[in-house]
Amino acid sequence: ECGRISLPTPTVHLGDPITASCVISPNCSHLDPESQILWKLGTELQPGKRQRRLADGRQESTITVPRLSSPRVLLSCCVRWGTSLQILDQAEVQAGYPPATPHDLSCLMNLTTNSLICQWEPGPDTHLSTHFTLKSFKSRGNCQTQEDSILNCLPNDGQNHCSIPRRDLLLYQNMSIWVEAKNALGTSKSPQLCLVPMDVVKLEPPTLWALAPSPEVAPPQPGCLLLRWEPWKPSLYIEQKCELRHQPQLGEDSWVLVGPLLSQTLQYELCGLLPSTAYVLQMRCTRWPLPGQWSDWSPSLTLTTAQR
Amino acid sequence: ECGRISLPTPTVHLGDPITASCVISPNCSHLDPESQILWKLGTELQPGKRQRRLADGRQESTITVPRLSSPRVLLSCCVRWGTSLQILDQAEVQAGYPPATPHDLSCLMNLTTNSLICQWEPGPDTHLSTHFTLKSFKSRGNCQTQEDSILNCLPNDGQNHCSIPRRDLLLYQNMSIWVEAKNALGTSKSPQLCLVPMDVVKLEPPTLWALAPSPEVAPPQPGCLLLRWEPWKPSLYIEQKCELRHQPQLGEDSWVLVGPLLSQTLQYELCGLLPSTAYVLQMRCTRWPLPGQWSDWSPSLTLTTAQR
Amino acid sequence: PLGPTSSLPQSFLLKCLEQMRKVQADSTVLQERLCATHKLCHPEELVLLGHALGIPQPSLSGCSSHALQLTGCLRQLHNGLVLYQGLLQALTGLPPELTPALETLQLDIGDFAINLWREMEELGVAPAVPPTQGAMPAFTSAFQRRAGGVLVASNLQSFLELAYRALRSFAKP
Repeated sequence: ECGRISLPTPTVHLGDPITASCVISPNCSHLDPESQILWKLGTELQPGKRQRRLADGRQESTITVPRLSSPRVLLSCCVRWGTSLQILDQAEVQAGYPPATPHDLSCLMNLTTNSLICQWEPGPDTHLSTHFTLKSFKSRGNCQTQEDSILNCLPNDGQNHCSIPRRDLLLYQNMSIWVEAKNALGTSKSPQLCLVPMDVVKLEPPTLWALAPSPEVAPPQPGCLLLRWEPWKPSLYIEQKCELRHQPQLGEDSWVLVGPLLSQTLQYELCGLLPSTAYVLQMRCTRWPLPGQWSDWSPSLTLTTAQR
Repeated sequence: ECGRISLPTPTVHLGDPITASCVISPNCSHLDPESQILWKLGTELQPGKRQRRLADGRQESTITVPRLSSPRVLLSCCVRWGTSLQILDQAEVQAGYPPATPHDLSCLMNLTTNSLICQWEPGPDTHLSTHFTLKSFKSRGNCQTQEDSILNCLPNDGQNHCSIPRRDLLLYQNMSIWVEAKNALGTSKSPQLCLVPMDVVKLEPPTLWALAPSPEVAPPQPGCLLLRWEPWKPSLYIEQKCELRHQPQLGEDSWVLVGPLLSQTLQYELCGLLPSTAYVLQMRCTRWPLPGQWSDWSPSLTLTTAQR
Repeated sequence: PLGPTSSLPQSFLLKCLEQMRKVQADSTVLQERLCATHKLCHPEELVLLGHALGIPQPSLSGCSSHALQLTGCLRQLHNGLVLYQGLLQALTGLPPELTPALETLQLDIGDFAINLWREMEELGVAPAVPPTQGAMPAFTSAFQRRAGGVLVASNLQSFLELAYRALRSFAKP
């Protein structure tokens, strides 16, 4: 072993100083044991090192880099050898920040994937490899008492969302959820959410249809439209309310909201519209009267009202 | 246990007969031990069964289905119970064919995935779950002697190709490769290929460019085009020859082939074309003089010849 | 304990009814799969086998319209759910194409039993000792598991149908 760098820690706060030492050993073949040790930071030779001979005859050089200003720095311990500069050892120093507190944690129960999907804001870049873990436990009452072991949900690298599978959930009981961020400089925890999975269920939008006039169905009045809709099939067991919004296809009119509406209607006449005008219609539903999240708006249905 | 069907084999040749027996046990609660056993094939009651009492008092019924004409049949052993027909046991009989010999086995060495990709024709549908395995061993000379253990490459379900990864290959040595097909009615083997992976290397096409006139490059003669091309970067270490083909953009003329050409040319004048005419050009290359497979034709380059 | 004509907290009742509909939907899916893949579409063809296998059917006498009694009905409903958890557990080993449907049903029934028990505790009507599943039938062949699946799913539907009607009547007037 010709040279060995030692660092107090391979990771420091960005902007903090770091002191390193390098010891060169006398029994390194071809090396003049009295050589002067030189330091390179990246590719730049560094001033300001102190060299001394240790009791056992080895040479030790110590250097303090006042301010680490880039997240990745290579420190090299070198000696002159003839006309060339020889690298004997190299160490990577990482500089960054401890993880900020993850915030804006929110969760939705997805009935398609049958999982509770939570997402959060990670906070500013720490320049260090930072791992996020979504943690949770089931609880009675308002999440003060922990009922069972803490569950860890590991997001894929670089992603700020995680899905807790159905088998780890009690859909109608409280659970406490938070995010933990961890890197070499520390750990931080988001505020805890206390929620019941089914109370944050987000449904898929209902399906809207035009109701073709038929013997049983009289044609719509002027300025009216005939519609029907059905909730998203996998949510049939959930009592819901829905909202309809419409606006003329042309022009700048804003949406007009109609609701609350039943989640299923075989025939609905929407009136108060301009005659022989094309309207764009959308609908969304939410679990009700039990709590839930509004679905996205359904794809648009474009219908034209009857003439006067 | 009220009733138990036994079959000589759960899988038979399509078109063959099958004989099954069902034994009903006297200690089946609520069941009259003298009941007449009835058979259903799918949902159809079947005639032609023989029933006898066994020495131990159990009733046994045997039925022979003359010809199984569909690949999957449900046989039910039933008894009358009051006014209803009760199912006591059910067995699924599969009918199909032993695997045909896989044919048209061919392999290409892919330098992008760094694997030997082999594909084959599986032969007619056997109606049975049939598993294909690509087998190979490294060999000296012409694959008569096996050098090391047989390697199994398992294709994804339903796929008729498999990739042997780089770490299992000696790129410049012979290997013997064949496909084995196996289902409940038998096994079959394709003819063996004996090949050297690099001798079936298939390169990616070269890249064709127009050569813009510049101080160093005189503008092309009428009826000529100025081109340059470069081989696919990962194949730079491979000696290659290339071919160019061209045809007028409009009209029905067939391709005109120009070759062999070097795999890399900084400036090439293609003449003998119609003046002020748009031509479509494509190029492909192959390892040469060592054996290899032609690359696909490159994407088209469209250039217009100079006026007279 | 609650009187015979007491009513249930609205929020609990709504969640209870929703869960019942969810379990019924799950069990319909299992029945449809058994019918599609194994042509076992009629539970009435398997009654004899059901008797022979000894598939128990829990009582809901406390929930019947002419003897409606809230505490008794809730306890019987919970006992029934625990029993069906056991029956579904005994069906483990059904073919892979049925596993997702069976697992969803097992999870949802498990959830429902826990919620009901906790609510009964809060209402002060939970028995001192939680019920146990008792002896379960042994399904010794692939066919018996499939037939058992049809019978258990069908019995569960009727069980929940009766319980659903009873609970609706406990809603606040």
